[in-house]
Amino acid sequence: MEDLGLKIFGAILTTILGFTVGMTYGGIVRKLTARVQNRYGPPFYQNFLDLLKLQVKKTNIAHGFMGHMAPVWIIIAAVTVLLFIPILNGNLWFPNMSFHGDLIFLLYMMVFGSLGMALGAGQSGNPNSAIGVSRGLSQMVGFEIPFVLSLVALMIQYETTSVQELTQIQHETGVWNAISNPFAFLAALFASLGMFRYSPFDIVGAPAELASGPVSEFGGKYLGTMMSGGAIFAFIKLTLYVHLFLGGAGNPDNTGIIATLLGLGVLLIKTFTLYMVPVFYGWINPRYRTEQAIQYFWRWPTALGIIGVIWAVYS
Amino acid sequence: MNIFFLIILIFFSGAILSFIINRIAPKFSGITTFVTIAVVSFLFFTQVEINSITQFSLGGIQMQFGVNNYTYIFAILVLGLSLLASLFSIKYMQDNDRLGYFYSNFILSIAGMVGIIFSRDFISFFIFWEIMTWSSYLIVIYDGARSSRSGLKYMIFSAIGAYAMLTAIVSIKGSYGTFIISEAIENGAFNFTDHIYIPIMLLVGFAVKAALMPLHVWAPNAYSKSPMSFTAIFSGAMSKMGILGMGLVLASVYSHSTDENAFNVLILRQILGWLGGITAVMATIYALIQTDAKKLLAYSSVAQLGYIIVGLSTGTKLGVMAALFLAIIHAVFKGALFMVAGAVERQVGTTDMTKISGLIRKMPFTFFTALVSIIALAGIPPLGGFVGKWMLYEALITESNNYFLVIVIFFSSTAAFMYSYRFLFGLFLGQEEKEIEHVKEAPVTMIIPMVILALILIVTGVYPGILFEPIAQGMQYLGYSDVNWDMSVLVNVWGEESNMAYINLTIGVVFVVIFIFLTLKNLKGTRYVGTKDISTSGEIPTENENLTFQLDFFKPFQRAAAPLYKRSMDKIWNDLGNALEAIFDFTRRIYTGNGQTYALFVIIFLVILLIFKNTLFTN
Amino acid sequence: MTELIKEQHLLDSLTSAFKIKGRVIRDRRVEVFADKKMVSGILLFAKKQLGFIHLAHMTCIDWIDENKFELIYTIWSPIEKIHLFVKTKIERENPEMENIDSIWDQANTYEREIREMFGIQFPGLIGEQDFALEDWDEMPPMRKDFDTKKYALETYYQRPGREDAKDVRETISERSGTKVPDFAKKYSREK
Amino acid sequence: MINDKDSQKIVDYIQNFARKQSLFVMAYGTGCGAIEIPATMTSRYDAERFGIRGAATPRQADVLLITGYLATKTLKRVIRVYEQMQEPKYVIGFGSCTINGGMYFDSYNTINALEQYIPVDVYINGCMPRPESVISGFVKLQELIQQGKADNGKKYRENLEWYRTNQKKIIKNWKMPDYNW
Repeated sequence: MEDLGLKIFGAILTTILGFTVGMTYGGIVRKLTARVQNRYGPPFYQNFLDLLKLQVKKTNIAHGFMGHMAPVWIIIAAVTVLLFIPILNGNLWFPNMSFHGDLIFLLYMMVFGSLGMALGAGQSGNPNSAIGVSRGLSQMVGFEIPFVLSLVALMIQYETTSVQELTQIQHETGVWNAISNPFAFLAALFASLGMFRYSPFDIVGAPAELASGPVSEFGGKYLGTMMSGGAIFAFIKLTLYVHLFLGGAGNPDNTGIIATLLGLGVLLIKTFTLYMVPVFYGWINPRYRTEQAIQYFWRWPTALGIIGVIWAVYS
Repeated sequence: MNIFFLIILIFFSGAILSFIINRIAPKFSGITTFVTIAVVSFLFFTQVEINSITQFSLGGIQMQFGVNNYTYIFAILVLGLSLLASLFSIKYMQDNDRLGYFYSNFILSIAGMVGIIFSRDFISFFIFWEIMTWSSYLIVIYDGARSSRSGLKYMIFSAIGAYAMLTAIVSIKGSYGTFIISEAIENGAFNFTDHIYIPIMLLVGFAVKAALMPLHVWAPNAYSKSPMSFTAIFSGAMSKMGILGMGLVLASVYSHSTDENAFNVLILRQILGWLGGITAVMATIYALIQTDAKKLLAYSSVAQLGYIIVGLSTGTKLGVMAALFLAIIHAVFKGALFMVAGAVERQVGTTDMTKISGLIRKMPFTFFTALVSIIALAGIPPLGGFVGKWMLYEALITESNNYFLVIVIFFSSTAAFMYSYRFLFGLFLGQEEKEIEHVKEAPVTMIIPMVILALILIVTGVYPGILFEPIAQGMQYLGYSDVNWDMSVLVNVWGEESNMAYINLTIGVVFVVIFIFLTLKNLKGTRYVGTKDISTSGEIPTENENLTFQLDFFKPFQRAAAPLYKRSMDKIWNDLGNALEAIFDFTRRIYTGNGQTYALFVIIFLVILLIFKNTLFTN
Repeated sequence: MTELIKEQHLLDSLTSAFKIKGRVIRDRRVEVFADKKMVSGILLFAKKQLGFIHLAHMTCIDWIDENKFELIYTIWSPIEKIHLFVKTKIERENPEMENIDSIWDQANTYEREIREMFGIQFPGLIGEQDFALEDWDEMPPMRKDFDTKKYALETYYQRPGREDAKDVRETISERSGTKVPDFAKKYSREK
Repeated sequence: MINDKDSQKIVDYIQNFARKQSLFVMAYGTGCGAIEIPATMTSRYDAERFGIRGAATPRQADVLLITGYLATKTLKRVIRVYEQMQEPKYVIGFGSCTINGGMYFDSYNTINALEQYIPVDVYINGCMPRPESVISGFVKLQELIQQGKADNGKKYRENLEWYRTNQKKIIKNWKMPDYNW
């Protein structure tokens, strides 16, 4: 029973961590973007205020059952994926279920939320939402190809499909997968540009032309809940990348408080550095059209991914 | 009387009975069908013993009837789906005429499938195969002139398959001296060793039914043109007969082949696997440009069969298990989806997605079925579709070294999200238009089978072990020993697992928490509005204004993937057909009707004979 | 007048063909005054024979003293590079003018606007009655005898305290109890 | 222990603080004022440091910013956008035209006082108001929100009858959908 209690505590802790880190990162990016544009910018905790404000809106509107459920799908996907990836390698404080689900499961679970939200957006009946969904799904087919190629490369290189195992291997050998298979890493990095939907891949929710696309009919608590889900997802993607390619974080041999905090620090540094890649790329790029975005992913990133797979087979 | 004969007899008498009853009281024709199938199902699951064999001889040929663990999987699938489809059919077909024709063929095709399952020798196998083919052909052309072209296509390809199969069967008799399937397998008839064309011919025969590229072109039209209550079986169960045969052939190749890297095994794995993969991709990208929901589902069926064939082609334990699991799950969700399309067609009058939208409030149960089935189709956790997809990927990555096939399959299954969404959005979501205001939920007898199928999908997602047990036993028959299965844990050969229990628990808990939070939070301040109350820059949409975005839904994707759309198998076959026609036309010109020309031909023939006399008649 | 040869030539050809008056305004601007019934003939002639293929604009002026509406058709020849104004005056009572959207399709838009703003009817004009205004059932608002201020006073809420020709600065300074700065006084209307 | 009233005060304070610090603006760009909005939002004046941010649709917005004269035809759309917004919602009238008609005071098709048709929290005068005054208007609105005085959504709902009468006076052919409050 103690075990179960610890697990529940760990799950809640993980969720809070993912949520907080994701929201803060979003806020920092807003601040940094402002600085780059020579503005003062909002405070880094602005996203929390936005969220709180949305949650305390006095009236809310839903367009029916699927519209009501849309944020639910996102949160389900976000929290489930969060609990099935390792936060710190072998740490007792985050005793989640990373052994019980592997990369294929994570891949499919990660689209669960977007599809559910797309259904909710569809029920609102706003044509902008449907157009946004069409673009989003098309773009997803684009960036999933290099992403899966890089994952396949990793899986066959180390003969494991578990994120936990991959982290452990990197911990034991001391060589990051980003170095042992650089092509796969690059392919995944390119794919992450599309995943985070910063420019130039932000046509899905283009505010000026699509009225923010799929979320155009959501406000109040629905938009707020979606925002939290999105924040958790940002943290998930970053953590997943760190554990897959950048050596992970945490020391399985030492799970004391100080070591845990140290591990968290390492995780935060790595994730933040990684997060800067799509953000930097976004600052200097205008927007792609959907087909341009898809073709972008199907050219160099896919080629890099294929090289990565070949590299993995012959290394 | 022997139980097998009894079942076949009940089927045939049921077919005749429903034909006769239609003359007297057309209403009861459907009910007769349902009762017939129900009686057979009851008899089958209570009386038939697995691995019991009945021998008899017909015209001097030894024949065997029986059910083994492998065919038992398909028996569950066929009988279960047919039972629900016939129940669905009663109301769905109510207002049509020529019901006797439809129902007797309906029963006959099921009789054909059950017969195939019973057959343990090639002769009866072939006979029942033809019964199935012919009766399904007759149903495809049920609609008359509108569907005669698709019926013709179906018939031509079926004929190709049938001749290929017949050639193989005769060759087996000639080379190995037996018609009994198990004996042929033991003699190594399918092993690509001495008579390499035998398994190839058989595979061609089965591939036609399983809609494998390049023999799939009949499928989209035939699936979408026949009545939906039959298509549920046509796509759900009948295509699985092809899978049944392919499984037999491939399993005997892989499990009897001592060398894992033998040349023939690798060749087979590559060719069949890639054919399956390409089928999946091409069918998927064609599915997502369809505007007719039935056509979309038909293409999607072809794509899903592609996955199953890929799974079979790996020949590994996990791969075959994935294929069989996917076969059952596909039957369930595609049966459900075609029923959904049928229900929409009956209630609205069309399945054109550009004309329908916003049925969710009108047909909530149908929507529930569609949602669950689509989640299973897309392979999203936690439903059964995910379990099958998971095993398929793990098999390809861990066991078959066919890494790029993984990408092809993954591309196809990601693109499948697009048409999945399209289907749900096109029919059920979007603006509630005025034209469909009168639409009501389908009658209860149509709802029940759909909802049952949806519930099966949910249960198999949570406890995939329910299906693993018969599959594991069936695979032992195919020669795979020690098939491990657990109620809810999926394991690959590297030891990694996906634990459906944990996954479902997490999803369930989070769902409940968030759902309660979101619903109760500010309950008073939350109100539901219609789909006309949307932010349209302040403009008020009029009642007849259609705001739903339906036409060219995936135009950006089409532009991006334009090279893939350039080549269509249909076109290649048409070109081939035209070329053949030209050749035949030329051949026909030999017969001019002029006696002197014929005389000239005879003289030319004699001259040729004389010239080549020495080479032709050496001894 | 040497440099206005082509304008003069154009005017001559029109006046001689239709027996109408006209004048050259300046270079590249020619106007003719036609009778109501001759307008479509002139326009058609200009389009087919003289190369004025483009209807640049069409507008209306309310000459309330003369009790007439004046319609002005501005057409343009890309070859000659001349704007030709065809002007005609019609009665203000039950005004009606020939519909020319068979000559130029785009005339439809201008005619609908004139119909709405001046109440001139164009028989056979296709299009809804509402053009820019929605649900307007008063007198056409561009007519000179329509008192827009009176209408606005009657229809819309007037905020008290609004008086015309009053210096805002003084009002503000009165309200806030400060003085108007010296540099601002030179702009004041009350000298 | 704090009693109910005090805890409610604390909750209100926090809620109002969040509301005030995060204003999603639906800029209804009527008239000439729309051109001032980009200047306000971008580098030079940077309204985002006050938590002011553009919203694409009324569902997400808190503030409706009317930037200039309102033709009767536009008023119809503005009313609809306002009713689609979710409470608490605020309106800022921007420029003289929304206050008293401005230079269009005698026009036959522009309204003269916006608050007769939808409740207005803050007016920013000027023709046009510069970005500084726009930001000062927003700060004024933030003060009102913090004090809990900006509750015009409720006011509109309760006095719907009166507002409807005024609106219908202008919009003769009333074809707006009934709004289920």
